[in-house]
Amino acid sequence: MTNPLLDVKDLHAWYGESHVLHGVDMHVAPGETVCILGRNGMGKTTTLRSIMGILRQRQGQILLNGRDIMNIPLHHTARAGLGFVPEERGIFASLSVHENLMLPPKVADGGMSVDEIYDLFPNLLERRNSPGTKLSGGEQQMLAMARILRTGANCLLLDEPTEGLAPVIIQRIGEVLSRLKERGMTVVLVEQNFRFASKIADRFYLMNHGRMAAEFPVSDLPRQAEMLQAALGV
Amino acid sequence: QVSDNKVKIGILNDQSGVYADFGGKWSFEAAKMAVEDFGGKVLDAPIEVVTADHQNKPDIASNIARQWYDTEQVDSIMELTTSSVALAVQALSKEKNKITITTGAATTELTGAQCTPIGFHWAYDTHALAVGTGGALVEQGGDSWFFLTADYAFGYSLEEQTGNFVKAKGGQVLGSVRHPLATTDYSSFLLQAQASGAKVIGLANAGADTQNAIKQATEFGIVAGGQRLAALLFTLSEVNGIGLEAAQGLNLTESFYWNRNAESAEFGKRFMERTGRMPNMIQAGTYSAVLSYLKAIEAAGTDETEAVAAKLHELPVKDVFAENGKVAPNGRMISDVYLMQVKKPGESDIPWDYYNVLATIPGDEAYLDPAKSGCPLVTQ
Amino acid sequence: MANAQLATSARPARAGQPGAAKIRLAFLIIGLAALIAAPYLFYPIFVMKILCFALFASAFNLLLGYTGLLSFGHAAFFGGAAYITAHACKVWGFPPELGVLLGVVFAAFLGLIMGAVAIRRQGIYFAMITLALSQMFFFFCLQANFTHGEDGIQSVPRGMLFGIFDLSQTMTMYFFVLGAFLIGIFAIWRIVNSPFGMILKAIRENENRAISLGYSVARYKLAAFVMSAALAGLAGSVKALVFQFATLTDVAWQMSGEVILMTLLGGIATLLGPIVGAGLVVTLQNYLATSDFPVTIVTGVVFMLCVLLFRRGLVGEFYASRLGRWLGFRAEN
Amino acid sequence: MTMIFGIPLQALLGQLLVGLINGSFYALLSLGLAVIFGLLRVINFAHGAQYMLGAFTALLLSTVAGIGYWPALILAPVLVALFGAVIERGMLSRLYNLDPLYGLLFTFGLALAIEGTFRYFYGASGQPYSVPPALGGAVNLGFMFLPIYRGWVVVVSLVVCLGIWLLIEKTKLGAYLRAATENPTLVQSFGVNVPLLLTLTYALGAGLAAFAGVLAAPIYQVSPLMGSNLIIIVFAVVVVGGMGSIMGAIVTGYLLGIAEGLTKVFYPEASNIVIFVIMAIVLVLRPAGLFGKET
Amino acid sequence: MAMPAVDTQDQPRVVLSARGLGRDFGGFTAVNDVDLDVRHGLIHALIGPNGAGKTTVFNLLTKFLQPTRGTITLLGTDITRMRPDRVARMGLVRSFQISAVFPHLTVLENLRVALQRPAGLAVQFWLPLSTLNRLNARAEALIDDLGLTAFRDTRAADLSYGRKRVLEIATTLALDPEVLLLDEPMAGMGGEDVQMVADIIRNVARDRAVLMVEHNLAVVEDICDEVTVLQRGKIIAHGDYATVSENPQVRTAYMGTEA
Ligand SMILES: Nc1ncnc2c1ncn2[C@@H]1O[C@H](COP(=O)(O)OP(=O)(O)OP(=O)(O)O)[C@@H](O)[C@H]1O
Ligand SMILES: Nc1ncnc2c1ncn2[C@@H]1O[C@H](COP(=O)(O)OP(=O)(O)OP(=O)(O)O)[C@@H](O)[C@H]1O
Ligand SMILES: [Mg+2]
Ligand SMILES: [Mg+2]
Repeated sequence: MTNPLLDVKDLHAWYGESHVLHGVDMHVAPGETVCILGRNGMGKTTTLRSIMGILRQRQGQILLNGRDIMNIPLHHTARAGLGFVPEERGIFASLSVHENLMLPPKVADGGMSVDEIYDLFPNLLERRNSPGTKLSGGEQQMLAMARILRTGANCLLLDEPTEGLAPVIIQRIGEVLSRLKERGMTVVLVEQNFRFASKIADRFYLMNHGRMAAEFPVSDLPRQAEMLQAALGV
Repeated sequence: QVSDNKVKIGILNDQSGVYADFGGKWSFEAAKMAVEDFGGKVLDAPIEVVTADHQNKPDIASNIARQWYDTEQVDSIMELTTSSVALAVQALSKEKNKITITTGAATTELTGAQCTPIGFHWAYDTHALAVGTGGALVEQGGDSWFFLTADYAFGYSLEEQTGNFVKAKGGQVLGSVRHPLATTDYSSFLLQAQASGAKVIGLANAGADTQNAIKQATEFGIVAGGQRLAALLFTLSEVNGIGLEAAQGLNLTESFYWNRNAESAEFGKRFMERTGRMPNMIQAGTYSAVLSYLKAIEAAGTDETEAVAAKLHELPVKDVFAENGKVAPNGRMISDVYLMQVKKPGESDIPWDYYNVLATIPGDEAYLDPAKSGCPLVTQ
Repeated sequence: MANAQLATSARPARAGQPGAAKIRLAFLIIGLAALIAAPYLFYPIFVMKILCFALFASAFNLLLGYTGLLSFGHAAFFGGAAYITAHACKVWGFPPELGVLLGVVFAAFLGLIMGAVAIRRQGIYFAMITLALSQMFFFFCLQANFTHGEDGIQSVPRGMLFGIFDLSQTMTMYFFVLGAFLIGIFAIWRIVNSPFGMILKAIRENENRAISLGYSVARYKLAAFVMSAALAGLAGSVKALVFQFATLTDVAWQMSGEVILMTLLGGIATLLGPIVGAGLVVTLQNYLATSDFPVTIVTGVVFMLCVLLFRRGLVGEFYASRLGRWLGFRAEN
Repeated sequence: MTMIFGIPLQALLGQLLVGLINGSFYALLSLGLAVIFGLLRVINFAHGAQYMLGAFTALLLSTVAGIGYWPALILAPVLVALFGAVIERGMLSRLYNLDPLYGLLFTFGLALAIEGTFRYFYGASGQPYSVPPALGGAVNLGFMFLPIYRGWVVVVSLVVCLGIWLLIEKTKLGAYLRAATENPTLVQSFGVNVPLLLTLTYALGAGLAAFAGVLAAPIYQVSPLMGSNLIIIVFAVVVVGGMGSIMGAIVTGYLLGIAEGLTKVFYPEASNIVIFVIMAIVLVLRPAGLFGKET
Repeated sequence: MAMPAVDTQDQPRVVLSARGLGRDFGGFTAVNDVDLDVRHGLIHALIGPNGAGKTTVFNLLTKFLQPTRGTITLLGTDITRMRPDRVARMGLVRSFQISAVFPHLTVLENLRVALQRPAGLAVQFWLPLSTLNRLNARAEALIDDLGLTAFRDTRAADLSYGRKRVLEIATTLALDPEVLLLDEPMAGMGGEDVQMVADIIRNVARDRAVLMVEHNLAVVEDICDEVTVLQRGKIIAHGDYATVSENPQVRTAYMGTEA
């Protein structure tokens, strides 16, 4: 196995006094798309937030390209190449759609150009001057993704990017993710939409009560079907 | 003959708020000077002065006064800046049968409708200021007036009383404009005053309001343009605050000026050594009040309230503050007041030498005739 | 305004440890006993003042802590009621109970008017409208004749309560104040822990959701505002009788600020917090009056430290502490 | 002479100009307040104290170090901004993820402490600061006698207001700031150094207040309490303009200055509450303020 | 498969209907000329691409937004100008797309708040809180039905996203509304929960009307009797799922090639 791009060891995290992550271990190779599955409340979102450093009540080790990013300030995490799209999208109401899109500073070359983005999400072009939060739920999700794609981050943490999206859009996002993968983008995906995930992920983690309960590559999917059925009800 | 073998005087005033420069912690020094000048003891009992900052809140003042009387054997409270505090504490003291001598508040109510047999009012009041500035200035040629009045009872009464004296002396009031309390910018009002063409612009307000109005009057060239400015309640400390540059030519009335004669100058110097500033009428008034109170105890041979109050009413007041003062039946201490004019920067070479005394108004003219004061104690 | 983040206490166990209820009952009894003993141990007028401000702060807390509305104009109710009571008792010769009643009714009425204007706005806007309205009321009081401007209404007679009890006796007055205080606090406790209080809490948490469940949010808020105003008025009326005067200090915006400080210092959304906070602020002011420390500096620094170090307020911190949780206390947020 | 509502036109013009001058101060002060509130969600009660600090710093610079008006105009705001930065870094920054109420209370305490300290050392009645010689004197405009210094105040405050507005609305920096208001963590997770941004913002706001203070020093008595009466009015200005709206704060500052000026002519008793009356009416009709965005 | 729950001869009565409904935001028309009938006992799906105006239609129907054009009738009453809380009291209750719960109340308390009003226990500021215990049985029944039993005393804020949605549906059901408007009830839910919620919706729809927005087409196909498709604020198709999903316009605008 190549050196992992992202290597998480024994990650614990807390919300106030409630202990939510109980030693998460996971690793992601460069260019790989990894999907975290799990039922509601198992800690998927928490894992992403802890890796990104948004949740700072955490312990353990997180290496990005071999560099420890556990104790660096939050704004350095992004500059190290991580891009995060939160579950609740985080569109800024006081900024127009276009300003939202332009907001994150470029952290590296290789991000998408604005034209490419509007090409990909024509809805956004049409609404580019309206305030960010006046977009519909789905449009906001597109904007949140698009915003990060512009920055050149080479490892994306996506929290349920398909939630609330129309099937056509999901399909389009799937295509986008495949295209990004061809360009060598690394993706950590949290998904409930198993059908979607199974099309783009290389490897899966199954999360259970704050730990990774299982890990298998996409080729193993058929064999794991029963286990997943039991764990997720899909 | 002295209860609990000690005479204790409380100086209760504003030491941190807007009126802190009127008397403030410096009044406490003035009171201590009076005690020392008296000899530190009365009827062989030691004299103690305590002080508190009422923060301009009547309930705090009233609480402290009660505590002083009930648990700390304070015999008398003095100064009492601002009228709500003075009235509240005077009423309370009546109930507790203790003497108060107000030097810090201006309202004539204290010796009017709300007078008490054991409450005294020293130093000044709105009536005296009105007579001093209004009446005397007309005689000096300022016979047409325009008022800038703070929009509350204090301002109205100053304006009304002053206006009456102006008219009584044959002057006329051309108009007035009422500005809200705590206005910072007076340019609008000053333009109106300027446009009125009045010879004198009377400032019927107090504290920072007056200071800012004076400062801006200079800026808009009011004094330079030939109009006179008269502040109806303004003291030496505040003149010092705005500086002669802005204050020059201002007319005002005080009942004390340190550089009026040798005796007052000597007192001023001693005060200056202790506090770094010259006394104004309130601080000197507090000195006089303490001294008179001690003299009354001595004369009465006891510190028992009725006896002391009787002596206070009876004895003439003669000290550095009042040359020929006397206490009227309503509790008003009557002594001369002076119309001043602030010097030009060049005219003053000694520090704090700010005034020319333009006129001396005899006490009986300055203060309201006790019989007309509305005080029930007099009319009966 | 007081949203989720205020008083972010960790959620304690529902009832605390076994026996905790007994301990809390014991606390309550000790507290009552202390209140009865207080005037014999401390200066009675001083204790009365604390009680008045404690009631005022608690009334304010009913709005801020339990309805989530920050009013920056509560001085209008407190001081307004004080003026009405003082005027009724002094000029019209009302007996104290009627004077107080009139004050409370007036405060409630004023609350209704101010509330009707302000209630549809939220957060900082609500605070600012209440501030604006109370400033107007302040200027009205400054200029109205019956308030006697900056002199205030002085020498208000305390009178005979129900024609029987002579309130000029300090101890009788004390128990009258204590009675008013306990009634007020009980009313607040009852309101907070009632079906109505539950709806208030829900509205504070998520207004749109409450609307979609069929609650006419504005009316509930207005009702809470009027209740809070009336109780603040009760405090003001009683205070007017205690000190026998009513002055501008009580209607000035600084008073509205002070009551916020008291509430925050003690702990928002705790029943005890405002009481403790009021006691502390009043004591501090009183102590500093005769000390050498400049009052404002000390007050300022104390408040800065409190915000930085005991954010939940003293009582809130205690509730959130291990001991507090063991006892089963819970901050209402 | 032309009369309008019984007032000569000339006098009215004068009053309008005076209103505009006061409006300049409101605009400068509310601008700083709006910047701080808009970006930090802190209701900066210490704004009045920082204004006073600006004036006092200028005064002390001249009495202690002999530094005159012109250098002080730059130096004093910078010093106060530094002080603001220290306060923000050390204390205020711990309060951001709490209810805005705590920021308000903290700055309220800060204001008390600062004002108390100055009152303790310099007394309540304050000290004079004179108009710089270059700007002394006055010009006769025909309808009024305009002190040159006041003219300067209008010009300089317009320039500063416009500059700050451009900085915040038209640059990337402004977008960061606005976004950081809504969700600082997320913006930081994009790689923006939000803590630094916030410190600078607070410093900027404090510096603006101090700048207004220096401008005011020659006009008003420099006293420890000079800011405390102003602050409530400035709050009202910001609210009427729409909390967080920079342009709103500036325009409303001038508008209310003029409205107040006119009230001083037609119904002077009401000039202190006119701003509150306007505020109440505006908020009832347009809850988000004149320039605020409805949320 | 959509169940032909009703024979078309004798359609169940219309409880909520909109005619010519429209709403503009500034110059932008979010909803245009929408006619909609929601019938008792049926589940009606409103689907369409993102930004089509579904949530806006919900907001219009529940009066959170005022329509620019058109009329709305609920149970025979014209509610076009009514306030939202009135409408809710008449029996039209909605859930929100972004989950809306009372975060610092426990699950049980959340439900009791919903139950209080119908039970007439909302304005009693003089009664003790324990009065509300009489609502517990009903609340707990709902909690059990929706699988939240283990979280009865957990604060809503501490629930995971999916469970918050479940809780929100539970509160909505607690009002026993005549018409239920659900905005993406399954969004963010795991497969198992989706099934559970689908079952619940099917169950409750027996004696009331349901209008729901949902992107999960499997669910729509499974439980919805009628489907209306919205695009750019306009209705482009209407019918049962089978009919609608054959419509080429719907396929290109919404479903994509694979659905
Ligand atoms: N802010 C918070 N405070 C306290 N507890 C929280 C908070 N956020 C989440 N939790 C708890 O942490 C656990 C993990 O939550 P998380 O959001 O990571 O789950 P998830 O796997 O992403 O679920 P979902 O699929 O519903 O989004 C849950 O039990 C949840 O109740
Ligand atoms: N308050 C508003 N102001 C301006 N535009 C708005 C407003 N609310 C919604 N819109 C616009 O109206 C359109 C319809 O939005 P709506 O939220 O109804 O879509 P939706 O169909 O619910 O989409 P989704 O499935 O993504 O939630 C969108 O383009 C949105 O940007
Ligand atoms: Mg999640
Ligand atoms: Mg929607």
